[in-house]
Amino acid sequence: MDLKKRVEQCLGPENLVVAMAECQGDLSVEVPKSSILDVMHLLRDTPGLGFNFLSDVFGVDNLDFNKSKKKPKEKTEEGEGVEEITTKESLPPRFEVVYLLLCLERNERLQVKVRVAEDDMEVDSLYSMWKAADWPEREAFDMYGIRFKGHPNLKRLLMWDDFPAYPLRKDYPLEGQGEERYLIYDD
Amino acid sequence: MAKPVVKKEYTLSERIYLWEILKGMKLTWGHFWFNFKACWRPGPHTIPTCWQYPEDRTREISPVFRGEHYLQRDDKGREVCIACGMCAKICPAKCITVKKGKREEGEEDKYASKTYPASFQIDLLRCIFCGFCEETCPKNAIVLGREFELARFSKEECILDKRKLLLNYRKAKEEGKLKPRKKPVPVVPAPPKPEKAGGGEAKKIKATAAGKAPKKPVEKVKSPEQVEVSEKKEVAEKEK
Amino acid sequence: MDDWLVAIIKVVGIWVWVLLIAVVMTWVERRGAGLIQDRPGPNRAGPWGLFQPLADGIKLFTKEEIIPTKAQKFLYIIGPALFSLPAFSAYAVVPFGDKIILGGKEIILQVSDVNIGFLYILAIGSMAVYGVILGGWGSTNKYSILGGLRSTAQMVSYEVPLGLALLAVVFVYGTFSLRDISLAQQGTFLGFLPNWGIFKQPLGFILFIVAAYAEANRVPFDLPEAESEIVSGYHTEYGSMRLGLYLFGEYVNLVTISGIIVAIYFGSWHVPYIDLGAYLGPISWGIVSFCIFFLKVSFFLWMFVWVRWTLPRFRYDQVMGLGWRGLIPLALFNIFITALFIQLTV
Amino acid sequence: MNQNLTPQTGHGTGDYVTVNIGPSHPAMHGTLRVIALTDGESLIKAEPEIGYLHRGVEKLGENLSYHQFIPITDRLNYCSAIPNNVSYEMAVEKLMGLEVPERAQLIRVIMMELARIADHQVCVGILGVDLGAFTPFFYLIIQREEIYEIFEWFNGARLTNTFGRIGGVDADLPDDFEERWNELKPNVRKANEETEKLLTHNRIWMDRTIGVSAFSAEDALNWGFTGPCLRACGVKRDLRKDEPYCMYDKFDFEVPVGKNGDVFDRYIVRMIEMEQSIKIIDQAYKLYKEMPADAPLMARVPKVIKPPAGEVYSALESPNGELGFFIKSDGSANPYRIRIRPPCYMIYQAFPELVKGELIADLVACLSSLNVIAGELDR
Repeated sequence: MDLKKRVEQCLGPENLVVAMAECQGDLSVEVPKSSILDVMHLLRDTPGLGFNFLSDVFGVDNLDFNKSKKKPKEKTEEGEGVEEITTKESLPPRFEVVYLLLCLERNERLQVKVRVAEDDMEVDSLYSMWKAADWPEREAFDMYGIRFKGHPNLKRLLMWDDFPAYPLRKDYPLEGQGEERYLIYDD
Repeated sequence: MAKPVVKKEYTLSERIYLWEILKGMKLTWGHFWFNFKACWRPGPHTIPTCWQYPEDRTREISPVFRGEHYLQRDDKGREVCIACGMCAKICPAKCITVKKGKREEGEEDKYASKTYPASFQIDLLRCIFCGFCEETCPKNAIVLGREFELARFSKEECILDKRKLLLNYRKAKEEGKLKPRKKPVPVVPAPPKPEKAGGGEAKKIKATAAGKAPKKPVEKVKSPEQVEVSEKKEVAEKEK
Repeated sequence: MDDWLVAIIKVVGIWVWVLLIAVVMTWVERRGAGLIQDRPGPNRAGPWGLFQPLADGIKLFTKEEIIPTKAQKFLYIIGPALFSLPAFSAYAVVPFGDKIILGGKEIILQVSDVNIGFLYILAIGSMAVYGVILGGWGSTNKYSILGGLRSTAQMVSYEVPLGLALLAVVFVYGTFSLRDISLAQQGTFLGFLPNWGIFKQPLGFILFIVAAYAEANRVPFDLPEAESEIVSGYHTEYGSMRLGLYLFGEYVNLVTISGIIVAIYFGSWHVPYIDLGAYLGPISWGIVSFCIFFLKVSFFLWMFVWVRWTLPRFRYDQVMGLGWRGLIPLALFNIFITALFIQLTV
Repeated sequence: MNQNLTPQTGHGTGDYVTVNIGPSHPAMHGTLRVIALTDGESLIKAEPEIGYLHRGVEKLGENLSYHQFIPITDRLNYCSAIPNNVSYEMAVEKLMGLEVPERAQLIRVIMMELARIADHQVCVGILGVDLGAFTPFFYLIIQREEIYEIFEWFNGARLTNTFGRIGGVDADLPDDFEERWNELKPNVRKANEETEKLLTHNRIWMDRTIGVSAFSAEDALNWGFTGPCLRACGVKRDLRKDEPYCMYDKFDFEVPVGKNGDVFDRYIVRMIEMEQSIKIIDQAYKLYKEMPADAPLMARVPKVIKPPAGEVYSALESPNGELGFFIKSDGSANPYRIRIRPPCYMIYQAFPELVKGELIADLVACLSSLNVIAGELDR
């Protein structure tokens, strides 16, 4: 039985699948944000699945992605600001947290996705299940500002502690905003 | 999460330290003696694994080495570059700036094609020597040469303008270090289509050489930038 | 008056000589390391890079002296001095040749032949630890303090097996004087071996050399300055000639230790099976004995380099374990065996 | 940072000293920093702090075209750039559904295995240096230079190779590859042998490494270990065997497995892997030679790469472990999101666990045996 069906069988009955997609053989499952821990427990402990290895956790900012779908026709005529406001209603939540799971026995991989809206940036941490989620979650917090509930040490990882922005967000300019000035010490 | 406790099991020779230490010393002595003998050889290149760099330049640099750039001239001594801007476009470090100039009457012996670079700048401080510019160039005009001594005393010297690039070409030519043209990589033949089937093998390979990176100009640069005549003349004078 | 003059010449001469060896050792060490590691080593300054130590010395002398603001100035300054002083003075009782007769006067090639030579060496050797610990403490740097502490613990621990190994030698020769021991090593032992200390004290020799390596902070016991762990250990904060004093002090220590090893275990100036002194004139024998002694010393100096570039480094607890659990019982055992042997044979 | 270092174990009086190791320290490879709370020589807690080499590679990738990102991947694990390049290229190829010609795959295998040897040589050599054994480092590094020479003759760069292109490789193997390889192979073997002779059975080395920072297999999996560090713990996992890519399923090689997951096992695993890599290169070159000389090296790739929208994750077994690239594409010429899953990032986060209760000297040994590369770690 192929993986998609098994995952559906496992998560479907409890209404935990929001969407499923397959791209070049990579299966990704979108699940509701509130039940990520349940989903992970199911995926890990169900005998037919057994995704016992957390490969990676990271965030994705879908700001431009959402926009670009509408872009080709409308953008040339309208101003950018106007367009943003008009499309915001229909868009899915801005951020995503992607979990890459791996089943060591069968070498199957699964992407589990959680949508995170900009006004509610809290996801349950997987630290209690996999210690491997420690730094990747910190990095997602660092880069996108997604907070992980239950993470024991949620601080910035790559940027310094006083860094004022979230640099991997799409609205953060490539050249930065001059934050290095914070690095000049007074004393 | 208790750490596993590892039991150490040593053989007798391992246990008494000295035996293995003496074996190790024998090995290092072998190296010492070999190199000690090599030391007395004449010439700077004594120890086989070491090149005494500034004096000993016998180490062969790969013919495809990606070093300092030069701009190629053709057999008649004309500049090959057509200032299409592909190199500037593909450069991941954005270190190339090209300004296009139009060839005028009587300059046919200077420039090989109708357009030429009025100015051509490479910022060596930004360059990462990936070789994409060389690969994407439709005329094989810009080449990363074999020169690897890139240290300079000032920032200005690190910006290669057209004059320096052509000088580099001359230097490379004098030293016989011109880079051979890169062999095109054979590409998977296209699925048979009626019009391409008659193309023949050679043509196919040639056509496919551009397959990987945009090797041929994909799109024409929209409009040649307006170049003032005086600037053009300046460059021309410098050339003389 | 003549005695004074001779003494002063000997003192200055041996001081200069030891310093010279130490300086050349810095070159030998780096060049030897290079050759062992398939690279030439420093070969730019002068022929074969021989002027490298000179260049280093000039560099060290002309560098700016920096005293860290938070350092304890007095201790910081006195540290290197306290380290190098014992290093230089320890050689006083170690011979460097037999004797030379100049103008009918017999001059022994040793600064002073005190009859408590061993005790002097042990006493002076222990002094060096002050230089290390004070330098480490005075720098007010965590790495320095760690290095100083490591060094202190190590030096204090390894002094015990060192002393015990020497004790067994004293049993054998019945004297504390290094010159007397050297003289006693002439001839053959058991009819076919050179009458050298190593054949009478093989275990003692191994113990001594291991303890000596530890005392000199050399690989595999170079924890006090373990570069990869605590940067440079006790001399992390030192620069210019203060650092130079530490470095030279170490090499001088090596010379002293090699001299002691040769004098006690390797027959001093004696050549196996031949009594050269009987064939040569008094002056030439003096020079030849000096050369023989020096050759043997150079071998052990080379050993230090050779071992250094062969072995990895111990860990702190392993050094302590080896010292207290390995070497000291062995040294006691060695003393017991020696004593038993002497009791049975004499 | 310091408030965080609350003592958990320890036997002293509670007078602990915080020792700051790095980011500029002889034992720190690159710019790593460990803040260690020590009780004398023993560590109470060691907390790594990373980000000193953060260059925003992922952000950069979003603003470069697919091709332009290849040179950037060189700068991830600078000890072995080629697996990085190939991993990225494989991800894009997967996204585009490209089939890479076999000959190109073989060249990739040969180059990647050479890079693996080079990387392991550096790792083992540096481990020796950090434990005070300086000489093996040189024996190994000399052979690494020879490997770099092959890279140089392949496409002109030694360290930052920019190897391969999306859909294939940028050059054929140099004509004298066989000659060079036959010359290099015994030398690499000899250097490895000499290293083993100097270290493996030397009791000082064994004391320093056996049992140091041992880790159990369950913990290692829990912390997301991959690569030699995981195999040293006794888990037989190697993407080359488990999820074969680049024709790895055609080669006959073994996956070394350790027992205790300590520094010694990691060292031994790396030593054996080098030998296995040599075997793989031999086999791959044999297959390569059997192919016609004009066999294709590039798939047909459009001039401007615009993969279809979608998201893929593709990983390969880099010398340090699973190196994965997650690429999300929106159909334009620039990747929408590139996520790099560096192997040593996952391993290094377990560092406080690994060194808990060890001595300062073990911290250094543990760090070098993990082969943490700052470029890859901070990205």
